Amino acid sequence: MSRFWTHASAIARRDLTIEGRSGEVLSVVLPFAAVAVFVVPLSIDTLFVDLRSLAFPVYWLVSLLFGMQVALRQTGTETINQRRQLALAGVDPLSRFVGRSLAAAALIFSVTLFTLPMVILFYDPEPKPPLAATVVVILTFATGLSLLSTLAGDVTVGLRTRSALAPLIVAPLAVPLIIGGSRATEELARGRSSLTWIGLLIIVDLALAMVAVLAARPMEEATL
Amino acid sequence: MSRFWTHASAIARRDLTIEGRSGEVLSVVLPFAAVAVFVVPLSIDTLFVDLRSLAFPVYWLVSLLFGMQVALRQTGTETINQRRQLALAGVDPLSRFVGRSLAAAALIFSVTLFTLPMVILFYDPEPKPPLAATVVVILTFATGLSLLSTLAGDVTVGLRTRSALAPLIVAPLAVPLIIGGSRATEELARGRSSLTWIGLLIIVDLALAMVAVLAARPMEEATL
Amino acid sequence: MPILALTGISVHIGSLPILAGIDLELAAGETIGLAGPNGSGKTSLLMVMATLSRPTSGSGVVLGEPLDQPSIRKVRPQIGLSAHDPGLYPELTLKQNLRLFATLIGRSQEQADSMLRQVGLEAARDRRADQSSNGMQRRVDLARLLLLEPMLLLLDEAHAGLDSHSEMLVDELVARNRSRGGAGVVVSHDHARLRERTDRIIILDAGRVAV
Amino acid sequence: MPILALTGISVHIGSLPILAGIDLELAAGETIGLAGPNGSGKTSLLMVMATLSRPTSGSGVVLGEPLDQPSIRKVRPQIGLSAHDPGLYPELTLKQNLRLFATLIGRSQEQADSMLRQVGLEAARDRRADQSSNGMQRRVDLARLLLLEPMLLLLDEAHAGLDSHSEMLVDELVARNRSRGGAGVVVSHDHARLRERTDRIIILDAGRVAV
Amino acid sequence: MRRSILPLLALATAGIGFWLASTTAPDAVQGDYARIFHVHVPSSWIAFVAFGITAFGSLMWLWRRHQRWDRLAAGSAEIGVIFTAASLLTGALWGKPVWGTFWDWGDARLASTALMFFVYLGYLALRRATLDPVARAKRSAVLGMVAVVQVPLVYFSVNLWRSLHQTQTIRPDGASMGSEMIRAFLVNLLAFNVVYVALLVSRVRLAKEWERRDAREMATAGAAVTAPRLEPT
Ligand code: HEM
Ligand SMILES: Nc1ncnc2c1ncn2[C@@H]1O[C@H](COP(=O)(O)OP(=O)(O)OP(=O)(O)O)[C@@H](O)[C@H]1O
Ligand SMILES: Nc1ncnc2c1ncn2[C@@H]1O[C@H](COP(=O)(O)OP(=O)(O)OP(=O)(O)O)[C@@H](O)[C@H]1O
Ligand SMILES: [Mg+2]
Ligand SMILES: [Mg+2]
Repeated sequence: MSRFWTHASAIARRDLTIEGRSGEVLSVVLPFAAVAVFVVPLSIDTLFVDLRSLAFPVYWLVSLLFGMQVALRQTGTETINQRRQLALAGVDPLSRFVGRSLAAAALIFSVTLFTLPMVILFYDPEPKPPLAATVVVILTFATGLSLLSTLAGDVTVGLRTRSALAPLIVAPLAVPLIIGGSRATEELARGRSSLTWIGLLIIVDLALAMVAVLAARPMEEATL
Repeated sequence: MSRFWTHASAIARRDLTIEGRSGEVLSVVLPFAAVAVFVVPLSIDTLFVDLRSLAFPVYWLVSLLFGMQVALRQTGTETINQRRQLALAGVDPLSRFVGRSLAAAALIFSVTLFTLPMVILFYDPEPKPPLAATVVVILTFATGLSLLSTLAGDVTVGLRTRSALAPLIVAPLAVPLIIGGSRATEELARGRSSLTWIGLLIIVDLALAMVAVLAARPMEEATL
Repeated sequence: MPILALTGISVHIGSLPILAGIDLELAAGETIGLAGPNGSGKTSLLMVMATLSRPTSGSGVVLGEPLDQPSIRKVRPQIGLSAHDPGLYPELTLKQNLRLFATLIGRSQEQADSMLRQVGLEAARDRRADQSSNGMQRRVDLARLLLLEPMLLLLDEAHAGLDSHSEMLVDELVARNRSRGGAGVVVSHDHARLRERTDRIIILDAGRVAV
Repeated sequence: MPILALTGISVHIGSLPILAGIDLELAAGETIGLAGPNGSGKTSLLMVMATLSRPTSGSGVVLGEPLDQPSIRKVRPQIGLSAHDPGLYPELTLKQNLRLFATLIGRSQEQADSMLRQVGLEAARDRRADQSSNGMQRRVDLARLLLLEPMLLLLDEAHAGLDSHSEMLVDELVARNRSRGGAGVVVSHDHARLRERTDRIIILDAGRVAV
Repeated sequence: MRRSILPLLALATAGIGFWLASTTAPDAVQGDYARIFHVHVPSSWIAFVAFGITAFGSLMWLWRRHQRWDRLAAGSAEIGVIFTAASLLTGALWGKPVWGTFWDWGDARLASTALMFFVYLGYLALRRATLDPVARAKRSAVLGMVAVVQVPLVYFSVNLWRSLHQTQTIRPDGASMGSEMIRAFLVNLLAFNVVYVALLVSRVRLAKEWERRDAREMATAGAAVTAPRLEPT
């Protein structure tokens, strides 16, 4: 295995070990996502709005919100001193970025996957989209969101206002992901092809990956 | 002015000065709240769901979300050493709590007040509730949310998973606030009396204040 | 009556014993040195003395109040603690930090400003805490203790990071405290300095008093 | 060729000059002491030497690479830095922390474990970093540098917080570095120690070299 | 004196533009409301130009590392945000009489404009949060780059969604304009461009002056720390 991938996988393992120890995603973000799915119907007068029609919008909004929270979670945040030590250890910024994004994508994917049955259970959308295709949609969504959030997290590293600033940067830029995801599931539910929307998601993923490749090094310099 | 209020106002001033310097709420949370108001319609197919009927639910959810973010913002967070120094300076935990809640209430109130015209503009709910009464509702809501969030922030002080754990504690307790707020504006919009719901909000505020009075001291001991 | 008396103090975190059966008495006007290898429990013991960490077993009296009673809160304003991390507010300037503290302990803003001048930070007063060097932050911490004039002074490696001019601040703080009739505990790894400046030295080892 | 050569280095942060016109050369096998009052710019200068902070003006060459070129990245693995804050991962154990670092710099897990034993943390290896005392964390930081064997060793008050046994770790680190032909910079407020253990002493004052 | 030429020119063209806009004959269908056109469309145009310049400045900074490019990017973003706000505001005010609503979710252009507005608010917030100018330049250049790639994708996706759906879209498309109106519009477009350039030049100049003032020989940070001298109590 090349040095690049040794480093990337060491970084990804680091993030997942920390997550395993702190359990932030498992014991905190997941239940809160569940609460969010729950609170929505309480604030809506179900006499006037059909909950079923809100199932997927709510699903994607919750996925965006909590996916972001996962990627920017406190325990996954590097301090400036940790970053400096990584740089001095000779870790290529891109390999660091790949490692972090991989770990984030894995976590976001599990959160979004976990929320799916909850939404289906509570909102009972009819008809339901086919499972396999939905998982593909979620996967491309999680990839894009993890890339975007890792980028935003890196740009704001070391800033005290980071916890609010990073989501502000991510949210408007995540709109193509939201649109891609929600349209795709809707078309799938109606039994139509969602290739256009999955295509959109893949294009966004690729564009973000390209930015990451170009920006990783200047970004490291910016935040040492 | 008694020692209690000297301390409370010094603490509130501290929080607002830090906010003034970091500008976290003004330049970060406010625009983020605006983004949230915006992203919702993009994930919903407006052909099938009438946005107007979603105006107030969205408003209250966004208020909950960002009110929480304000109260738990990083720059308003005390580290364990800062808390220890406050305790040793002889600051009564209750006076500390009052100071922090006041500052949080001021900030939350401005966020919720700021979001209102945005929702009205973009969702165009019809008929619109009367302004004065709505502001009263928002005020009681902001008070409750600031008490609740300050409590949650104190309970989880010093834990690294705090940023995610605190919302988990707040969200279920915020349900009565959400229900009170959304029902009240709905009744107001229909030209009916919303006294029941405003009453509910006030009861929640009082209950939370009572909890704070009872819990402030034991809570401080637990988190030094 | 001693200012501080601990009998059989133990502290456990989870199942891990950090301190085991500490007995200690500190008379008015007395200053002791606390030394011992890394991880032996010096900081943990200081937290007990500062009434900030409640012992798992054993009993203690600080400034006349028993450690396990709610009334212990009353004596806290007479305890001065310099910890590893001074706990300043990063966004506030050095002046704002010290003034806030002065307000809380009932000193005037002028007293705060004068103290900031005395520790040599007059010209740097409008610099934010997070834009000040390590030693500058430590000086603000000492200024705080000089303002407070506590009866029980607890210094956790307060010399670290101070330049040769400002080390005397620590010595002066200890001397003033002694002449005021207060008690002091100085944690340090520098045995020579402790021998010179304290009345007796206590060595901790693995959570127990070794000497 | 010197290991490090700085000419006319200035660093500004915003409007504030932190360092002004620093000239400095460091030959192979040479160890210098860096002292000066609080806030004089020692830490800031060390960051420039570590290639982590880019000077506003002036030029420098570190281990043969000019500071302002992207190629400077290549020499970073040969630079060892002990900062005020060791930058461990709080949730990881001491062993996991050191092993991660070993993987990144191409050392084996066994080497990491053996080094942890050598700094006296064998029994505490499974303790999380945030449940370890200040001095224990500093020791892990030193273990990291002992593993790395850098050519340019930068120590920012590395003695602080270490007990008398582990202070010798720092001395050993400097000695090994010297015999390996590496260069070293030791920041400390303890002039006596610097005189004893370094080849020459540079005093910074208000961002300039005073001696 | 040369410094004041550009602002004077901006003032003059804006004055003429305003005069023409208020004196052309009212629109046949929309009446006086159509006059908003003369502010709305140039504002929207400048918004795009400004963000384009920000992107250009960011890329140039990453390539050349000269603070000049960062000043350009920052100045242009600030002005762009103002004009985007103007576009949103005038569009909404215009929408009420013309469409009967302030806001129409059916139009991709509206949603994209608003999102672009937020992206650049985030950009400015990031700048504000970073204190050191060089770090600020680097961070915001990277964000500027992400935005350049992502904003068109935002537009594209919103547009794709809406056009595939054939909604009740009411696209802003003007009725045929008279030549008098076209003339007034062209003058206003020119005026907005001159105003933009004038604002940008003075903003960049101001930033440069600040930096020059900062670079003036002044006491170093460390000089502010002196040896302590305790007074007897
Ligand atoms: C930067 C993005 C925008 C551009 C480039 C733009 C451009 C234009 C143009 C060229 C027109 C003249 C009509 C035409 O020839 O099509 C127009 C009309 C209009 N725009 Fe915009 N606009 C933008 C954003 C907005 C926004 C955000 C709003 C609403 C808040 C808005 C509301 C309107 C309205 C109400 C009209 C009049 C439509 C009519 O006469 O039927 N526009 N816009
Ligand atoms: N981010 C920053 N912004 C503005 N000024 C800063 C910043 N960081 C440091 N300074 C200033 O730069 C000067 C040098 O700081 P530095 O930390 O290098 O000092 P030092 O010599 O290491 O001091 P000490 O002995 O206290 O550790 C200080 O006066 C400090 O106020
Ligand atoms: N939160 C905690 N959880 C578990 N163990 C802890 C915790 N805090 C400290 N310890 C353990 O308690 C012991 C004593 O720590 P303490 O910080 O009191 O040591 P110290 O004597 O101050 O050491 P140093 O000289 O390094 O500062 C250490 O072995 C440490 O690992
Ligand atoms: Mg200690
Ligand atoms: Mg320093």
